[in-house]
Amino acid sequence: MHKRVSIEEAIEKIEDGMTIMVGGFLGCGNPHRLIEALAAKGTKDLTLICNDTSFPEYGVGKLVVNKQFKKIIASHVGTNPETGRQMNEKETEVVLVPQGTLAEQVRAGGAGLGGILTPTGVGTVVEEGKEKLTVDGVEYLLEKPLRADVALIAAQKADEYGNLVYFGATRNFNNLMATAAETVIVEVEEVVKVGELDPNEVVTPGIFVSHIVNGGEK
Amino acid sequence: MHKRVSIEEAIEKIEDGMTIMVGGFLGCGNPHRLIEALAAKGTKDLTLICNDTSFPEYGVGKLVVNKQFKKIIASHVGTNPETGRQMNEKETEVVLVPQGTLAEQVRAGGAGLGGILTPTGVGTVVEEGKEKLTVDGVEYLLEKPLRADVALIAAQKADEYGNLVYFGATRNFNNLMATAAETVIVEVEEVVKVGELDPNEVVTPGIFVSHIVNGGEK
Amino acid sequence: MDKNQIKAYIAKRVAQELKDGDVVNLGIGLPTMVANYLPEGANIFLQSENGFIGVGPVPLEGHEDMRVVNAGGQCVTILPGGVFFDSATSFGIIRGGHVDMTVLGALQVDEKGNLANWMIPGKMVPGMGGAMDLVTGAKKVVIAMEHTAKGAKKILKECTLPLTAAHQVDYIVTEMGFMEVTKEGIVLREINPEYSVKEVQEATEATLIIPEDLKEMTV
Amino acid sequence: MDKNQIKAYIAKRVAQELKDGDVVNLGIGLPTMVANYLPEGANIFLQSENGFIGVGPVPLEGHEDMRVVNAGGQCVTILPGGVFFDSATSFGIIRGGHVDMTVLGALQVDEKGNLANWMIPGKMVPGMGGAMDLVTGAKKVVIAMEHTAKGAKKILKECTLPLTAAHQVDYIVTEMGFMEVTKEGIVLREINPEYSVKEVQEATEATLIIPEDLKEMTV
Repeated sequence: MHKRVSIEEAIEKIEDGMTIMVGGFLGCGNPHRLIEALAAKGTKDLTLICNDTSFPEYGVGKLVVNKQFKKIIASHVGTNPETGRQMNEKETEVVLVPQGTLAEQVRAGGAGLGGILTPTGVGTVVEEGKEKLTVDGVEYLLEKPLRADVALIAAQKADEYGNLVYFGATRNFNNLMATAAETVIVEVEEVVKVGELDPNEVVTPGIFVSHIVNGGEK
Repeated sequence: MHKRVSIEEAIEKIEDGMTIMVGGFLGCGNPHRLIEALAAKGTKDLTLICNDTSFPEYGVGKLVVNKQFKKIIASHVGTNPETGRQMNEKETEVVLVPQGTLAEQVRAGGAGLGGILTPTGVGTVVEEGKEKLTVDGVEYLLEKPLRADVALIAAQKADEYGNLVYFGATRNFNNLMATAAETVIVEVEEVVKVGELDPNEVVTPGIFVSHIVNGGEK
Repeated sequence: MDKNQIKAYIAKRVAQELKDGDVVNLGIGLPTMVANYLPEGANIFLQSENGFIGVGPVPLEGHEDMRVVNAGGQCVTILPGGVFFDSATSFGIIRGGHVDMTVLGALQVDEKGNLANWMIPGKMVPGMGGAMDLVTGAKKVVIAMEHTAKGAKKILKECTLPLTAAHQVDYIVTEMGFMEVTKEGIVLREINPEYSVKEVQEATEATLIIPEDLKEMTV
Repeated sequence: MDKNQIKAYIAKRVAQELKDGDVVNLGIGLPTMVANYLPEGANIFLQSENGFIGVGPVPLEGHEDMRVVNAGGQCVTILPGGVFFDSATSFGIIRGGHVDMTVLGALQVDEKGNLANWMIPGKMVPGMGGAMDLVTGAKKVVIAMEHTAKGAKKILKECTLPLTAAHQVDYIVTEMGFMEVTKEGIVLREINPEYSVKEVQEATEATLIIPEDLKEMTV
């Protein structure tokens, strides 16, 4: 059971047309080197599930500029004008989802739930095309789970089993996306031996992680 | 903002007829001293939400023997024959729920969700009285959120804001129940000063905790 | 008052609503300024929806850590007793009613408590980010904004832009007054003495309810 | 074989199904014994639904910690590389298909893959605990049990007791054989050479499908 791979080996798992999840929030907690490698590989027609599209020159935003997505599911794209341009010119389909809903959809995808009921979006355009249920007198939207072929995530530290800890605000969607993809590739700043992480302090259990790439962000 | 109280002050919050959640799994992670104090107070007609009813002489099971519940919502009562007796003789209403469903119901109660869709229980008696939804061709049960008036939980360590860390397998439902009650009382082994816990390692944010009682289990 | 004075005035008035132990989420822009005027001696827990509680001041130059940013992507710090968590926990806190107050700007707000602040069709579609969850989940929703936008009214009978949430706004704080959204309509609770009631009404499309005990707004 | 030999025989055969990296949840009783026969050189991650991965052996006497117990409430240890988590995460792992195999006992199992192992109406109603989630969520569901209970058949055409889950059982391992539940019915893949096919069928209510390549069961 060897999980450590090179960035190149890791990125080979991503093929044209796949759905990928990318952890991070405005670039914070994006797996920057994996993104660089994916940009270099030039894989096309991907569907992106990510909180946002960061900035044109930072993080996952570079892949937007590089036109590698046919569809983007995100809660916010305002910091990357290129996403807006592609959306307005119908080059790329953009689906906007409330951030808390996106988090629950990814979590549901990882936890085997058929969906969750959220009050968020009731009475807004977010309702469109969705089933609305009334539970105990309150209206909710049924939001379905999201899964991906590959999740690209970032963490501070991994042990060789792929158990992960995070630093600061980088955790965001990384911890959730680790559960919701067929293949999960994590980029870390440091890999330590099995047994070096306190079992009470691990945030993402290693059983979710397929491959570990060393060489994270600072 | 002072959260530290005596056990007696804490238990005063619990009144006859209330719904309480109690963390723990077969006594592991039960808030043992709070339970002793609640047994001594003799509060009646409570509804219990707990994973199980532990053993007759250990943890939350003592409150069953003490006949303090009119209703019990749990995933397992087999280790406490007194629960079974009260159930069979219709002294106490017992609602059995799959453990993963119970965890999600409590989480949903704390996270403002109107419910979750789970495949667990489809085709079994757990279906009875519940709405069944088909999402993308798969059948799910709609399980509603659970909340309580008071949650009694246990942790290893708290800082004075109520930020919590756990040791070992004691975490179980404690971390979830902290989010799902009007009043949350935690019993800990140790209270430390604000700033002594690493913000990356806190499991339960202190904003969920109303009162801290010192003097936990070993 | 110039632009900056107006913003500070609004932020100061919002800050008066905070009390010890409150969990508060401040939106980008003007709402962020509320952090500069927190009541003394009170522990206010600032929540950042990207994943922590205990937002502290901007770090000194050279001490920035790109791993500790706020929901606007700017480097900040975390205060002692703060906690980092993931986005599901963060929005569990928000949606579950554990945020006592969220302070946001608005493009439009109306007398039904409807809010529009996330898109202008055909022009600006940045996405709702965390705003819809915040407005739906927070115990109190406070809109902090200039009363009008380049002369155009923003407090309306009915929002015309796509909503962020329906019936969720509790208070509106502007340089002209402090308003409460009630079932009967928008009540002007306090007025900035620099303005007359007539002036405030003229800058407002919704019909303001003027209570007998209308107070002077002081910051 | 005596009772203990039978249990060990079944546990050893189940253990042969495990491979490097597998995440496995073992039920109380006989299934727990599978941990004694894990394939050498393979990392097998034992999951305990009360909240951890990396279940290790029972601690030496005097070294028990009541804070580290398994789903049966017994003191165990955690192996290096193990992780503790809460019940939502634990059942996210289970329901989300991240457990490669769950091994459980049964009161009854039938040719449709239905399982009954959580209650006997009017007699024993312990509750389902985590069993329903495990059987619904795990990639492979293996029933490990003695072929009959005091002579009464347990592998049926149709379960008569309340179900734990419908259509989820993949394999049944007993002292008589290794069986696979298929759409066509229960296939006897391997037989313990101590028994004849006739004997196995006579101990089974469901009609067993006997394939041409029926193998000998070896442990």
